[in-house]
Amino acid sequence: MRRPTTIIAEVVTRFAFPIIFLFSLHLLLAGHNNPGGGFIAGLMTAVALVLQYVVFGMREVQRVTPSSYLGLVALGLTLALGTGLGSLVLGWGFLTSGILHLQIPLFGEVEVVSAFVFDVGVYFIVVGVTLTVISLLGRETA
Amino acid sequence: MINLITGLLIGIGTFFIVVGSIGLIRFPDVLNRMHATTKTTTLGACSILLAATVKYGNSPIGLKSFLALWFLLITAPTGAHMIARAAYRVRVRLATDRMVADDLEGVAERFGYPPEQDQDQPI
Amino acid sequence: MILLPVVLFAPFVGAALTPLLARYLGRRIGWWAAAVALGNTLALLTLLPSVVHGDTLRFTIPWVPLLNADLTILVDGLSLFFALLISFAGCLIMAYGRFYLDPREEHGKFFAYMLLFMGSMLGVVLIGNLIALFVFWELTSFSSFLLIGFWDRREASRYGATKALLITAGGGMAMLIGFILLQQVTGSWDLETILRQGDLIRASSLYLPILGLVFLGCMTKSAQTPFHIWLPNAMEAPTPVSAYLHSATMVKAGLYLVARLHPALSGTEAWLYLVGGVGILTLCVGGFLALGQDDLKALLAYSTVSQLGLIMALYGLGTSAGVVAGSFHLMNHAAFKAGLFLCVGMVEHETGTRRLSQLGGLWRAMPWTAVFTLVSAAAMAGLPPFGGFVSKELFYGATLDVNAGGARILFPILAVAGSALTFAYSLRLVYGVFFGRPGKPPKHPHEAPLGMRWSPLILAALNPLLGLWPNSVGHFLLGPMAAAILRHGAEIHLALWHGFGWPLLMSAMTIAAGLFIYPARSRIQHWQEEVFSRLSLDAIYDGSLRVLSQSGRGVSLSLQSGFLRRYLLWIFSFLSLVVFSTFIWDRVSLLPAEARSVLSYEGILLILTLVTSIAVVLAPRPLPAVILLGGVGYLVGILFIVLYAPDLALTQILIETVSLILFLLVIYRLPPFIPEQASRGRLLRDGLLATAVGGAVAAVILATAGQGYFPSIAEFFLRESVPGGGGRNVVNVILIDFRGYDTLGEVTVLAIALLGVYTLLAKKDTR
Amino acid sequence: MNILVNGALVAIACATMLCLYRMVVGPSVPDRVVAFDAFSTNLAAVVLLLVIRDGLAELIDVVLVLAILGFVGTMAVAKYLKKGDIVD
Repeated sequence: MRRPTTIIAEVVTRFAFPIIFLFSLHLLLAGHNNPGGGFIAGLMTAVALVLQYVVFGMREVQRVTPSSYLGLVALGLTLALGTGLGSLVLGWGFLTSGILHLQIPLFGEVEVVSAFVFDVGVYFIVVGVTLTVISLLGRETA
Repeated sequence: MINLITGLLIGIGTFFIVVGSIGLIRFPDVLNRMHATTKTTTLGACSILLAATVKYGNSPIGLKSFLALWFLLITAPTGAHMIARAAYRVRVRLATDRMVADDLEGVAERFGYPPEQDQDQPI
Repeated sequence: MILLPVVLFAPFVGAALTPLLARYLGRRIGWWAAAVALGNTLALLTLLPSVVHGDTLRFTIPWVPLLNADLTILVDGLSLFFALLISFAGCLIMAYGRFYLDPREEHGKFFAYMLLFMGSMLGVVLIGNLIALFVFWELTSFSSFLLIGFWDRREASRYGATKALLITAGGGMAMLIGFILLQQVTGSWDLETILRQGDLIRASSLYLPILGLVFLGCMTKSAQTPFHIWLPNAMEAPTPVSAYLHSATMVKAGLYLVARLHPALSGTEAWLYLVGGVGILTLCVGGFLALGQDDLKALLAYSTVSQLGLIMALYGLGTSAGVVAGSFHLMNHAAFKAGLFLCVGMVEHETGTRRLSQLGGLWRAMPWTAVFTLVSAAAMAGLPPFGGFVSKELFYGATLDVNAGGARILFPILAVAGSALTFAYSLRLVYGVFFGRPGKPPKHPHEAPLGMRWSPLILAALNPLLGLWPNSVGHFLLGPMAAAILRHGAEIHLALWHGFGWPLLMSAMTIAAGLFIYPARSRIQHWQEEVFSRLSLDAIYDGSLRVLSQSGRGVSLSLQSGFLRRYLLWIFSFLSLVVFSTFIWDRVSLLPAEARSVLSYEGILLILTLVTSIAVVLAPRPLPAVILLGGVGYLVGILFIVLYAPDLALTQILIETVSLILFLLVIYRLPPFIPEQASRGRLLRDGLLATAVGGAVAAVILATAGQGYFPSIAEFFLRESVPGGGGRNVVNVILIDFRGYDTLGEVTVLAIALLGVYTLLAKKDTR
Repeated sequence: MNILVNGALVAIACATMLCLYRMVVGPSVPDRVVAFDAFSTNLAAVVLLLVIRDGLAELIDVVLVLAILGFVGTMAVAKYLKKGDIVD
């Protein structure tokens, strides 16, 4: 089986990928109070998947990942617009954000801002865009 | 006490980083330089990370630096390994005159790698 | 007064319905068009009593509240006369056109254009708002383009149509600028308020440009000298169009505007010389050119040009006598010129030719047409029993009492010369076609069909009516019209016989000179051919058109050369040019208001970045260049870290790495990056351009950031971040919450851009 | 304690400049990649020292990101070096 890179690389990526991916989620979730945010998290997830592409090669990764990331972009856009229209439906102006205080058992009192959903939308779009371009360019050379 | 350990670790870390970087400059060819730079990453940066972990303990900074410590410790050698492999396959000019033993003596010819190129080839 | 909008928009509705009805009515669609025109005429006639006794009817439709410009339909003596002229002449000519167009033509299309023209012409005369006036003005040019080019198979009509459009629309543009300036001075688009501020306009510094530009529009539309060149080519249109547009109505739009703006702009030296001068000049030039024409319709076209010059000159005098004379001649001209065109049309329809050389001695074959032409031509020449004589007398009277310096002598002389030329060519027209040696026309001539003869009959009959009982017309139409122009009542006493005096003497001299010039017409014709072969205005027009298209092609070729490098070159050089010129122009100081000392490590970092970026440029191959670029990115990242901007640093570094990866993906397919290929000159040029653009961007940043022009918005966001957005990370809160709308926009743009890339890449056959 | 950290900062800054020198001069591409990797790690160390000196919790993410990106960047270039494309 022709292996694009060495076994060592594969083992290490299998170790590193979850860390990078979780870190990107961390960036996304912590985005509101300390450095992070949808855009940066999106890029970080893209970097994580690029690592997979590089190390395991296009065919391997395609078996696992969806054929095209356009769905992600669409989801992101609907989320972003959804938050905007949502606040409109509830009577406030377009895109006004409300603050809810949830009591999640494990984490205690968590403050969730409606703008966060918008941020997740941005996150999906950025991931979708970057990965589509990279997978397209990548597939080009196969 | 914590400060003493942190100070010590930072000292060690800085020492290795500086030495590694000097090595990067002075060594004749790629593989030697790589040997130096991996030291800066693993020993240098990681010991400073350890200092941070020690100093900040169970706070976000401490935990994150601990994670970074392990991440760096594992990924740095792999990176170096990949670079060395690639450099060898591309047959970058190595300082063969000072080479004591070449374990991969005939490998390059058998696998039909491109002939030895001088440094500034179009790659 | 609901009637007003109905009158204005009826022709447009009619035009829209015409193609539909044409399918059922077939050739009888002509009657439908004539019916619409007749309806309009009757509606306007009902307005006559109230206008005659002096009040102005108004109807306002709110149109553009923002510009406080609303569509006010304004009917006073002047506009009512013109509206009546347009509708009545339209009705007659459309009835005539029904017979003129041969069955195979598309009648529906023709009459739709005619109605469209009629509507736009009514719009010009009825609207009291400058913008709407301009819209209708351009609409008339547009519909005249359609009508001139009706027989679009013939190259000559296409050429004539474009020429007419270019010149009239060009004049229209100048007029628009004039209107805008007028609005600047008077502060409103409404015609009535403008007319009330005449002194303010005359006193303002913008008076001359306004006068010049607006008059330019009138000159091109009314084909006054230097701009008369499009009228002869417009004769390629079917005869009803020539009769309707290019004699009765469209060419009079310029006169209407001069008359309408008379209270606002007239009364100064400039007005007299410009409007009066151009008018008198056109009278003579038009008459002279008419004399030398062989084609009947061209002769009539030039005669129209000269008659319009006469009326323009009368309005140019600025005196009440001038205005009265001009308006009265306007009526006469409408009657006899339309009649002449229809007669010429009948001659052409019957004999198949319009060339004087082929015609002659037709009075026996076409007695009726001969009589009508004789009557109309005599009125045009200004012989006693007809209205033309009365207006000629008034014309001479008006020119005599002009009291402005040199013009005092010059105007009467030119007036007599012009009228003499008019007499000569009308004599030539009548004699050449109906008397003298019979020519050999292609078709054997016989009298035109009965239906065709009604319109010329009515028009010809008007002339003696106007001549013998001028006061009857005076009381009804002339009085309110002159009052509208002069803004104060004008005493009108028109009489066929004014007793002996200078005017009568001048008429006698005109007739004598006319008889003297007539025999010399063939020599004039030859002389004209030689002169105009060399320096004719047409040559200037065609030449300028050719130059324009060639230079256009040259510019686009040099700009759209197909090389990306070339586009970037143009874009960047323009960018830096604009930035530097504005900075130098406003002498913007780049030094920041409160300069902070540059810290040590910031300095080192900046130097390092500089060194690395130079290395990027000098890198031998793409890959090293890309890695060094990554290095530069990281250095800037550090700068953000040192300045405690973690979010920015994160974004910068991430972007740097992702772009590094994208570069790697693409590098493999880039054309070989061989720096030596670029010649030294090009390298220098690109280097210079790069530094210029860099300098420009730096200058912009320095100028805006350091100066503190605007209060920095940072405090607001810092203060509001937690309460308003609910998060300590100000950058993120701004991105998502305060400026969420922008992010939404950017994100959508990102998605759309992706779709573009996706279609490009996904569809490409992978090599 | 602070003097030590400041001293370390200056030393590592010089070390970074050395890596930069290798990156600019670096005869062959692998040299530049190695220098790039060392460069990013040194940066991480600099940032880390700033975190330790001033106790900024925000900057720690930057350290982690630098470590990750250094690794992914090196892997990408290394793969590219071998066969001219990094995703096959």
